[in-house]
Order: sequence, then structure tokens, then C-alpha cells
Amino acid sequence: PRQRCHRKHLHVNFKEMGWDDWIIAPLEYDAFHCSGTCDFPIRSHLEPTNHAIIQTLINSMDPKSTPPTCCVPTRLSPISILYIDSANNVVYKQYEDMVVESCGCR
Amino acid sequence: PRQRCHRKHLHVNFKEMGWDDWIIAPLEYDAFHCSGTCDFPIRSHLEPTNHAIIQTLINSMDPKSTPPTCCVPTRLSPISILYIDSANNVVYKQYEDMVVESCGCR
Amino acid sequence: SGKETSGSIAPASASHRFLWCYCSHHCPDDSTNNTCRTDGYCFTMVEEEGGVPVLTAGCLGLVGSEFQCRDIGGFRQRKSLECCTDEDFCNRNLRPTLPPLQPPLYVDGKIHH
Repeated sequence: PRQRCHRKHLHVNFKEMGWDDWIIAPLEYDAFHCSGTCDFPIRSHLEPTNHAIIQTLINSMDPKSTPPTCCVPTRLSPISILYIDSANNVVYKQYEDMVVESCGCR
Repeated sequence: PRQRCHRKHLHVNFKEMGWDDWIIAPLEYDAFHCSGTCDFPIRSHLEPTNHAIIQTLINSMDPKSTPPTCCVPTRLSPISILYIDSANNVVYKQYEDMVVESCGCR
Repeated sequence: SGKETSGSIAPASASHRFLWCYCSHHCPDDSTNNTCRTDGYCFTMVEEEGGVPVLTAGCLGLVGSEFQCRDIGGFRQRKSLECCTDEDFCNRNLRPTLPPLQPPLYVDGKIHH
């Protein structure tokens, strides 16, 4: 059966992306991502908006009229990165919204 | 060419949904919905998070490893509905997040 | 179609306490023993999959419960959902029934499915 909206692993490797020329650490981390269907009824842990519920209802009545809602991150958390900036300084900075904490239907 | 993420009309007709037995007004409204692709680079008006940018980069490097990000509502507005509640009272209530104001990639 | 069972509070006025529900098919990742928790409603739904009625159950949030717990006339797939909020695990005893089959359209001698 089709899998419902949920969080899955997403391994990010900055070295493979060729960013080890400016990123010192971490060179890899798990960003996760969201995947799966958003079927009626949308369960509470997927935190649907009223609009997402209305769109889901209409899609289940007439799939051609509108697509289903999409499984996307609803809560994200930061990570800190140690890197070398353009002036060759070593900088330690927190980047917001880098890791998916939970997914939902929107 | 594939259309990029943007807002489209979504006509909601409460009468067709069989809800004119409890909703007095409005019996229809335009909820809009979001549709279209989220390709690299994600433009600023689509307000990507850092995670959405990282996921889009990885998807463009290896489409099998992760799906592209999804075009979803980023800003919503309420509408007020006049309805009859289960105790037969006429109620006028504002429902949050009923109309898409803008879309983005998440 | 969705119905609230008797004794349950109308959707808009469900108090902001948490309710435990029985959950099957797509429980939250952190769910234990087929249970979930919500600020809204428990539900049980029956839907037809491959000609077979399948029961699923779980939690619906307060936001949008007025829409999700409501009768819907035109579902493409035969399904029926009931909500409740009167006590923890109130959805364990809900048995919604599939809506009747839509009679095929009969026009000028030919049956259109």
C-alpha cells in the first residue's frame, strides 16, 4: 500500500557536493526529508491547515480538479557550520531550518 | 515547458459538497491552490528554507536520492462563515488559513 | 460520509484537553500500542479498497475537524467516517458503514458506468 506522509533519511555529504573547500565541519549530516501521500482524513500528527483539509476533500471528490496536498516539512531545526569565509576567516555560524523535525500535509 | 510553482484558482462549492445543510454563507469561494515545479535555483519569491535549497541541490545532482521540493502554500488568509451549529444556533466564525495568498517551495 | 456520534461535543466547542484514541493504519511515528493523542477527535473510517471494506482509525486535530468530521456527498471512493470525542478510545466502538452503491446512470437504453 502507498506510504503515508512521513519523515525519511536524507544524507547530505558536503564533500561530495565539492563544498569541502569552504566547509570545515560537519562534512556530512542527516537533513531528513518528507515523503508519502496525504489522503483523507489527514491525521492530527500531520497538522493540516483548514485549506489542506478542504483541498484534500475536493481532490477525493474530483481528483482532476485539484492535486492532493503535499507532504512537506512542518518543523525544522538548525545546525552550526564551521567554515572559511571569503576573507579567509574561520567562522562558526548557525544555519536555520537545516534539519526536518516533522512532516505534514499542506 | 513545465510551469514553475505558482498560485492557481480552486473553486470551492460548499453546496456541491452537500454542506448547504449547515453553511449559510458563503456557499462558494476561491481557495486557490499551489501547483508547479520547484527547480534549481529556487527564486526568492518562492521563499525557500535552507533545507529546501539543500534538498533541491541534491535532487538535481541525484534525482533518485530524494524528490524535488514541493510547491505549497506559504501564506494563507481566513474567511468568515455563517453557519448553523449542532445546537441549531446561527454562528458567524472566522476560519483561519482558508485562502492561499502565496506559494513557495518547501 | 462523516457523523459525530451522540453525546459528543459539537466540533467547534471541543475543550482544549487531550484525547487518547485507538489508531490503526498510519499511526504517528512515535505511537505506542496503536494509540495516538489529539486536541480534537478520534475517528474510525471504513473505505472500500478492491471491493473489500477496510477499517482505519486514528486522531484528527481540532483544526479542520468541522470539515473532516462532516458528511461529504460526492466521495469518488466509497467511504464513511465517524468522529467522537466523549471519552478516551471512543473510536474503538465506532462501526461506520459504507454508503450505498451509486446506481449506474441509465440513459436511452444504454447503461453508463
